[in-house]
Amino acid sequence: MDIFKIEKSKLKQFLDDLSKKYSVFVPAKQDRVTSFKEITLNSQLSTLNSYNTDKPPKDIFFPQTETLFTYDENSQLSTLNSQLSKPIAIFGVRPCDAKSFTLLDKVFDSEKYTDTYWKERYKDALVFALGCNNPLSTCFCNWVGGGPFNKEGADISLIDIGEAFLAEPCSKKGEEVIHKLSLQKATEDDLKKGNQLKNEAESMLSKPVEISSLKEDLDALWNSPKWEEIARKCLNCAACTYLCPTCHCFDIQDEGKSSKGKRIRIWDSCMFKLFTQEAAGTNPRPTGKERMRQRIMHKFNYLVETIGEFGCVGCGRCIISCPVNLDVREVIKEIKKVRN
Amino acid sequence: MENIEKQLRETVKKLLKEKKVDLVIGYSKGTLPLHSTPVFITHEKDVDNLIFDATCGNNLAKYLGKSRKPKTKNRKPIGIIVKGCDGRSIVQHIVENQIKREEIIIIGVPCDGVIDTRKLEEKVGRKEVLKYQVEGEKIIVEGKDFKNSLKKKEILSDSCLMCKYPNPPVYDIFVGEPVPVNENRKPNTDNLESLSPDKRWEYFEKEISKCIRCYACRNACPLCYCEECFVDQSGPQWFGKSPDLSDTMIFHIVRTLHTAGRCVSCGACTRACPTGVNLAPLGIRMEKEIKDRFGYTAGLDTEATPPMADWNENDKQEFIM
Amino acid sequence: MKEWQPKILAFLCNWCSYAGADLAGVSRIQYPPNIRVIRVPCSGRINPISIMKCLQNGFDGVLVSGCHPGDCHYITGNYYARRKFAVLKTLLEFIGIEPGRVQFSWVSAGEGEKFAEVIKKVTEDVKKLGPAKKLVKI
Amino acid sequence: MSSNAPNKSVLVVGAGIAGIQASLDLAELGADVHLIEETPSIGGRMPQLDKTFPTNDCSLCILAPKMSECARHPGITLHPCSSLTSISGEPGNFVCEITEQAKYVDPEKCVACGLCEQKCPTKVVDEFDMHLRKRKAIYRYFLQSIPSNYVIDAEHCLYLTKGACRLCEKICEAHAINFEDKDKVISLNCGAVVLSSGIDPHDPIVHAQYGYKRFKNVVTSLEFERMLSASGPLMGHVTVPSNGKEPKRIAFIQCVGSRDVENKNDYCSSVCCMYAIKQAIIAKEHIKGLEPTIFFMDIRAFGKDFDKYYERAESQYGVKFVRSKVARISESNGGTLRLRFSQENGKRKEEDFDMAILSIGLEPRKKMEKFADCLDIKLDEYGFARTSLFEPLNTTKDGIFVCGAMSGPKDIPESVMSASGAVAECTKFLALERQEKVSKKEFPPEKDVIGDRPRVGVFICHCGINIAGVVDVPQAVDFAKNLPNVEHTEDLLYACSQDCLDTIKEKIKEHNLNRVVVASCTPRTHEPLFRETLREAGLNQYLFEMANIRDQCSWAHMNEPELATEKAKDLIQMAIAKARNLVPLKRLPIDINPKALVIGGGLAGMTAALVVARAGYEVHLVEKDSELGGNLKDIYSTLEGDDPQKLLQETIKEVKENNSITVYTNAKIEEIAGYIGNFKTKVKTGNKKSEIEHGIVVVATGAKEYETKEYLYGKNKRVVTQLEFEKLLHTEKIKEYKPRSIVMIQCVNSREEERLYCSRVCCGAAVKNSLKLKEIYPSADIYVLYRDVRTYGLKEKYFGTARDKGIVFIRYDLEHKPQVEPMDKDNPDSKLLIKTMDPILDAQVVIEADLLVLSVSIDALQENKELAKLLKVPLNADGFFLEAHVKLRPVDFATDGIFVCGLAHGPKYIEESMVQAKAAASRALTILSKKTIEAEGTICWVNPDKCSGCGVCVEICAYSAIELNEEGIAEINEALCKGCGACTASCRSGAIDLRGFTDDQIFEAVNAVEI
Repeated sequence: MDIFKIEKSKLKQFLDDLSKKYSVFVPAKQDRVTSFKEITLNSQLSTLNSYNTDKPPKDIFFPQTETLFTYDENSQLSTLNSQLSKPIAIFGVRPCDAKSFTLLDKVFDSEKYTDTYWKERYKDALVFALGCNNPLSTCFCNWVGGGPFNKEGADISLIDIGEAFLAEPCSKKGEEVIHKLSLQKATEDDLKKGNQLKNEAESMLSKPVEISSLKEDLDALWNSPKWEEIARKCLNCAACTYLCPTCHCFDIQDEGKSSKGKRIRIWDSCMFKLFTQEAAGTNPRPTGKERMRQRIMHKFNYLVETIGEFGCVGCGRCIISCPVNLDVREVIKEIKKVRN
Repeated sequence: MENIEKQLRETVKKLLKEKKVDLVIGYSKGTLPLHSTPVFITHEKDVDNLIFDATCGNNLAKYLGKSRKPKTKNRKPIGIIVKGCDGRSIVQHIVENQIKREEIIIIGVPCDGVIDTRKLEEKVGRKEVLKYQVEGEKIIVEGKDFKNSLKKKEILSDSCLMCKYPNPPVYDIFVGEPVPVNENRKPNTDNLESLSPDKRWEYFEKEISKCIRCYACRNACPLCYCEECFVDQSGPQWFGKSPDLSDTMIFHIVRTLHTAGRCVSCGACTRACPTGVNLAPLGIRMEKEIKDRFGYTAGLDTEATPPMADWNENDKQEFIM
Repeated sequence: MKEWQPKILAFLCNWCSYAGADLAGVSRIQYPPNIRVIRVPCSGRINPISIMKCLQNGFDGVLVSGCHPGDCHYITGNYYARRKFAVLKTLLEFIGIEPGRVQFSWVSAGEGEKFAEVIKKVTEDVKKLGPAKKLVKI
Repeated sequence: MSSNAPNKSVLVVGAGIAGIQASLDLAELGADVHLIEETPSIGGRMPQLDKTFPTNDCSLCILAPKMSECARHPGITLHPCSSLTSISGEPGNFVCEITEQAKYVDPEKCVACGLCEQKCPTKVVDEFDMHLRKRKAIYRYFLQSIPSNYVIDAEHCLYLTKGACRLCEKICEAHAINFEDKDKVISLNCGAVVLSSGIDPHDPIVHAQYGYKRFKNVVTSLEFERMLSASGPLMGHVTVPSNGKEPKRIAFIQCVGSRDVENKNDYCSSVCCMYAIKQAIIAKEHIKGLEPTIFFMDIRAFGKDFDKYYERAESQYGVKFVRSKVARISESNGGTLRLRFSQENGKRKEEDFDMAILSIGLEPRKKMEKFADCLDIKLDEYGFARTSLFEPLNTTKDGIFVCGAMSGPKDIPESVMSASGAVAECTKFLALERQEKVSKKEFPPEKDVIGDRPRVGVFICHCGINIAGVVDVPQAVDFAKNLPNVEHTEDLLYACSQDCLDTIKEKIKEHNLNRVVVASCTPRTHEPLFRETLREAGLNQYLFEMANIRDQCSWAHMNEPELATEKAKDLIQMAIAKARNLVPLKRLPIDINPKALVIGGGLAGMTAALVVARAGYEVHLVEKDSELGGNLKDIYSTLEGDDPQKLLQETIKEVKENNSITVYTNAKIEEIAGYIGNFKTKVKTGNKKSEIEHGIVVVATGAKEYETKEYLYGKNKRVVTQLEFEKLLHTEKIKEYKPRSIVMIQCVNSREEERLYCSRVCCGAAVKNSLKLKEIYPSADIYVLYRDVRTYGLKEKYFGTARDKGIVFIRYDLEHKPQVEPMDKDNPDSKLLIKTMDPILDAQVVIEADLLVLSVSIDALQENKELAKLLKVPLNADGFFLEAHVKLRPVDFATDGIFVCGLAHGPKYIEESMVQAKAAASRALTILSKKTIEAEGTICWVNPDKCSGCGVCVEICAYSAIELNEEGIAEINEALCKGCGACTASCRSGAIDLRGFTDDQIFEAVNAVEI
C-alpha cells in the first residue's frame, strides 16, 4: 500500500479542502481544555503537536446530550432529522481513541441492536489517526493490545515526522479517499524516520502488566472484600467515565412541560448512586464498592464476554482526571496480586 | 517538610501502637508527579507511606461524612491528618452532626498552601511533568525535555493565597510548627466584582460551559454529604442533568447556596475539576458575604449555630423593597 | 405592535402579602397584570431552588413577598427567608444576573396600596430590563 | 312536648347575619338550634347589599360561606317561611309555637331547575330586588338563597287565587309541586330564645319634599344598592331610571327618616353615612366620570377604620361632601332633579342631579308591637326591643335575648358581636356538656384516590360580573378544557352559592372527579367552604385547589380585560398543575385544655372571664395594674343615667367570688407558647413567676387617653381632658374653677393624620358631661367645638337634649382649628381665650373660658406591640388589634384560639365593650366546649432515606416540632408543626416536604406557565 505525505506547511490547505466534503474535527484548545472541535476559519492547529486531548473524541459520534425527539401542543412527535449534511472526518485522533471507535461501534451497531444516531454519524466517518511520538507516563495502550502507532480504527494513519505527516491508508475507505487527495508520496527517508519514531515511542512505554487472564481473575473476585478497599478513596464522581473514550452508558430524560418539550439521551455514569437507584427506593449498587466493581467489571470482564475485547484502550485519561489519583493500573495490579 | 513527614509517621505509628486508633486517614505519594492520594492506614507497617507536602490537596474531611465515615472496630476514634481547611471542614461536620468530636483524633499539620496543577500547566505549558522537587519557596519541575524553577506561590491554589487559617483551629495533636497567620488575607473577589454584571456573566458563562456534569467538584467537597443532592432528585426533578448551560449554571449556583455559610474555601472543588472550571470565586464570594452580613466564619467553632439556620432581627435588609 | 408584557412570578405568604394582594383587589387598587401568584404559607417556605426554577422557566422576574420583620405568622419564618434571600441575591448579582430580576418585599395584610406599589415597581424594573435571557432554558 | 329535663334546644328568630351567627355559635357549643325565618331564605339584609364598608368586601361573598355553613351544620335546623307565634313556659323550658307557611313546593324534591318559573304566567314585583324587577308567583327568593328550593307565593298564584292554572305542576319533572300543602304549626321545647328579626327600612314616602315615588329618579339607598349589585336587576350597571342612561351627577341625601324629630325618629341610624360613602365609591368605580355628592349634617364615621374610608372617598375618589340638609327636590324637564338646599352659612343654593338617593334610616319592624305582645317583651320609645344599658342583650323577659338591629341600629360587625354575645347569655339556660366528638357532621366515606390517574374538575366562577365583567370566562373555560387531566370544565354564576356547590358535588360524581379546581375569589375566605363540599361528595378535602381570579385579577386589572384574561388563564393553569399533584391528607386531632387566659382586668376582660367561668371553665385573669377595673374606674356616669361605678363594683365582686377565676394583678405576660387548645403562658407577678396552661386566649388589654400636648394642656391648669373633667364633675373640685363659661374641644388628636380614626365616645362624653354641668350650674355657658357630632344610634336624642338646654355647638375645620391663649400671658393658669371660626356666622368668635375641656383621642397601648408579637397576631396601622375579618369575624384573630374585645380592638362605649367581651367569650366557649378539635392537614414530613441529619431543620423550627432521633434522622411532631415550611425550604437534601405546598406542587405550578 502506498504511503503519502502531508506537508505541514500545506496542512491548513489540506484541511480546508477536506472540509469541503467533510465536517472536519481537529484537536483544539479552549479555555485550558483540549478536545475535538469542528474546524473553523480561526482554528489553531498547534494542539496537534501536543499530547492527546483532555476530552475524548467520543462525543463527536455519541454526544453528551442527544435529542431523540421533540413535541409540542400543536403537532405530533417529531424525531429530529439525524441525516448529516456532510460526513465527519476526524484529523489527529490518537490511536487509542481511534480504537475506541471500533469498540463503541460494536456496542452501538451490532447484529442485535443498531443505534441509528451513532450509525448515522460513524458509518461514513473518516478517521485520521496520529501516532504518538511521545506517549505519556499515564499511557498504557500496550497493556490492552494497543500501541502508540496502532492503526485499529483508523482509515488513514498519520505519523508526525517533523515537517510533514506520513499518511498511510489503512482501510478501504481510507484507500479510496487518499487517492483523491492529490498527495505526494512519502520517500524512503520519510518512512525510515517514521519507523524510528515508532520504535522510540514504543520503548518509552512502561512494560505492560500481563492481563490476558484478567477476565477470569475478575470472575473469581466478584465477592472479594478487596473491592471495598479499592473503592475507599473513590469519590464516585464521573470524571473517569465521562472522560473515558469507551464508556457509553446513558440515561433517557424528558425535559419540558405538557405543552412542549423533548426527550433526550445524556451520558450517565455507573459511578453515580442514582445510576441504579430504583423507584421504590432500593439500590442494587448501594455503595461505592459495588459501583467501582461495576466499572472495572464492565471494562475488563463483561465487555470481553459481549464484544470479545476489553473496554479500555489505555489512554490514561481516567488516571489524569481522577481527583484522588485512583489509578486504574494500580487497581489491575491489586487484582492480579490478590489472585496470585 | 521532610521533618514534618518524619514526625507525622512517628505520631501515627505511636497512635496505632498504643491502640488509640485503628485507622488513620492521610496522604501517600500518588502515581503521578505532583499528585498525592488519600490513604487509609491500619497497620504500622504502612505508616511510612504517609507524606505531607504541597501536593496534598484533597480535603480528607470528605471521608468523615455520615454515610462515608468508615466503621471502625470497637468504636475507636478515627485518626485523621488535617490541614487548616480540612480542620475547618471537620468543625463544620461536628456542627452539622456528621461526626462527634470524640469519634476522631485530629492530627493537625501546618499548611502553607497546596498546588493547583492547572496553574502549573499555565507556567510550563502543555507538557508532562515527570519529576518535582521542593526547595524552600521554590519548586523545580522536570519533564522529558525541560526543567523549570518556579516560585511556589505562583502555582498554589487561589484559595490558599487567601487562606487565613493555615493551621487547623481544632486538633488533638499538632505536628510541626504552626504556619504564621497572615491576618491581611481575606476572601477577595474584587477582580471579578470590578467588572460589569454582563462581563461577570460572560466570565461565568465561559467557565461553566466547560462543565461536563461529572460532579467531581461536589463529590470532592467535604460538605456535599447529602444523601441525595438536589440535582439528583426526582420528585420533582428541579433541573435537567445535561450540560445545558442553564441547568449547569443553576447546579453550580444552588450548590454554592447550599454550601454558603459552611464552605471554608478549601478549593478542593476547583482542584478536582477535570475540565478546569474555576469554581473558587463562588465560594469565596459567599464566604465574604456571610462574614460581612452575619459576622460568621465557617469552621472555627464547634458550638456555633450555622448562619443559615440562624437569624437576627437586625440583619441588614437593604435589598428588600 | 403590542407592548411586550413580562411575566413575573410572585410567591406570596398567605398571612400578609397574599392578604395584602387580596386587599388591593378588594379596594380596587389597580396594578399591572404581569404577576402570576403562588400562595405559600410563609416566605420561609420559599426555597431558592424554586426561584431558580422560575428563572429557568423564563419568568422575566421573580418576587417573593412576606410579612414585615416581626409580623411573621410563624414567628421567625421571614427572618430565615431574609437570610436566604440576602445570600441568593448577592450570588445572583455576582454571577451577573440583573438586580431587578429577583426582588423581595414585605407587604402586610393591611397594605393593599403598598402591594400595588410593589407590583408596579417590580413590573417597571423588569420592563426596563427586557425579556430574561440569562439562565433561561431554551 | 314539655318536660323539665335539661334542655339543649334553642330558638333563634330571624336569619339575618345576627341570627346566622348566633345559630352557628350555639350549634358549635353543642346546642340544638332551630333557626326560623319569615322569608324563604336565610341571609337577611346582607344578600341585598352589594358591598360592605370600609373594606368594600362583596357582601354576598363574605356571607355566602356562613349561609352554607349554617345550612350544613348538623346542629342547626332551618325553618324558612316561618314565624314565631307564641311563647309559654319558663326560661330553660319554653314552649314555642311556630307557624310554617305552606310553600306548595316540596323542598326535598325541588332541584331548583327553574322550569316552573319560566312557565308561571303571573308576574309579581320582587321585594328582594326592592321592586325593581318582577318575579313570578313561583320563585326563588334570590339566586343564592338557602335553602335553594322554589316556593309559591299564594297571594298571587293563579291557581291558589282563582283556581286554575297548575302549569308549574305540569312542567315539574321532580314532582315537587304540592298544592295540598298547608300551613303548619310546630311546637318546640327550647331552653332559651334569641331574637334577631332585624329592622325595616324607613319608608320615605312621608317626606313629600323629596318626591319619592313621584319622581322616577329619586330612589332609596336600598334600591340603589340593588342597582349597584352585580346580581341585581341592572347587573351592576347603574342607569338613570327615567332615561336608561348612565348618570353623571348623583346626590345622596342623608338622614332620611333619621335624626328626624318631626317623624319621631330622633335617633341616628348609625349606618347611613358609611353606606352612602360606600355607594358613592362603588358607583364611581362603576361609572367613569361620575360625580357623587353627599348632602349630610354630620358624617358619622365612628367605627374602626371608617374615617380613613371617608378620607379616601374625598381625596382619592373625589366624592363631594356638602354639609346641608336638602330642603326639597323638584323635577325639571327630562327628569333632571333640582335640589334646593341651604349652605352652612345660610345661603341658599340649587343644583341639578340625574339621580337622588335617599339614605333611608333603620326602623323597628312594622309588626314589632304585635310580636312583642305575643312574646311578652317590652319595646322602647321607638319600638325597638327594650334593653338596659348594661344588659344590652337581655329583653325584659328572662331567657329571651336580642341581638342585631332589633334593639337599635347596628352595623354588621356590631350585629355579629351582639349575636355571639347573646349566645353567651343563652348558655346559662341551656344544658350543654363538653363535646366528645370532633365533628358532629357525618360525611360519606372518603373515596380512595391514591394511585388513580388525576381527573380534574375545573369550575370557573363569574361572581356575577365581578369576574365575568373583566375576565373572559368562556375563553378561560375553553382554555381549561383542553389541559391535561381535565375531565370537566364549567362556569358558575356564584360558585359559593348553595346551588353551585350542589352542582360541583354532582359533577364530582358524574365525572368521577378526584381533584377539583375552583377559579373564583380568594382561598383565604372560601377554601373551607369548597373543601367541605368535597367532603360531602366523598372526596378528601385536600384534593382541592383555588385560583384567585377575582381579588387578585379581575378586581385589580379592571381596565385591562385582555391581560386580565391571560393572567386568569395562567392562574387557572397553575392551579390545575398543582391540583394534579394533590394528595389526600389527614387531620390530627388536638386535645383542648378547657382553661382560658384573659389578658386585661378591665370591664371587657372581667366580663369575658365571667362568661367563661359561668359556663364552668377555669379562667386565669391577668391584669397589669394592682387592681381590677381598667378605664372604667374613671367613668362616673353615662348618658343614659346608669351608674358605671356600681357596675364596676358588682363585676369586681363577682370576679373575686367566682372560684373558677384566678386573678393575677401587677402581672406581666412574659412568654406565650403553644397553640389552640394547648397554650403555655409564663406570667410574672412581682417576683413570682407562674406558668399557666390553657386552651384559649382573650385579649382585653384596653387602651388609654392620649397624652396630648395640644391647646396648652399641661401648661395651664384650666385645660383638662374630658376624663379629668368627668372626675371634677363628680367631686367637689369643680367648684374651684367657678365654671361660668366652659369650652370643649372635640377630636383632639383624633381624626388627624397621625390618628386618622374617630375615638367614638368623645361626642357622647361631651354631651354627657355638658348636661351634668348644666345640672350643677344651670346658668353656665357651654360651648362644644366639634368637627362632626357623632352621637350615633339611640344616643342622638341626648344631643337634642343638650341643644335644648342651650349648650352651643360650634363646628370647626381641621384647617381652622380653634386657637387657645391665656387671657393673662403672665399668669400661666389664667382664664383662657378661645378663638374659632363659626361657619354659620361665617365669622370668628372669641370665647372667654374658665375651663377648657379637651376630648382627647383614645390611644392604643404601646404594650400591644409586645403582646401582639408574643401572640403572633396583627395590629392595625393605629396600633389596635386587628381582627380576622372586620365584618364577620370581629372578635376572632386569624390565629385560632385567640380572641379580642374591648378597647384593645378599638374605641367604644361601656356597653359595646361588654357586648364584645361576651362575644369573645362565647367564641372562646365554642372551642373550650370541645374535648378535641382537628389540626390542619398541611404539615411537614421527613423522608428518612434522604435525611443526612445535619440538624438545620431542628434549629429553624420555631415550634420545636423537629428533633433528631437516635439514628440522627429528623422527626416531626405533627401536633406541634404549624406547616410554615421553613424547614422544607432549608433542607438541602430535600428530605422534608410540606404537605399541601409540596416541592412538586410548586414546581408544577411554576412550570405550568408558558412564557
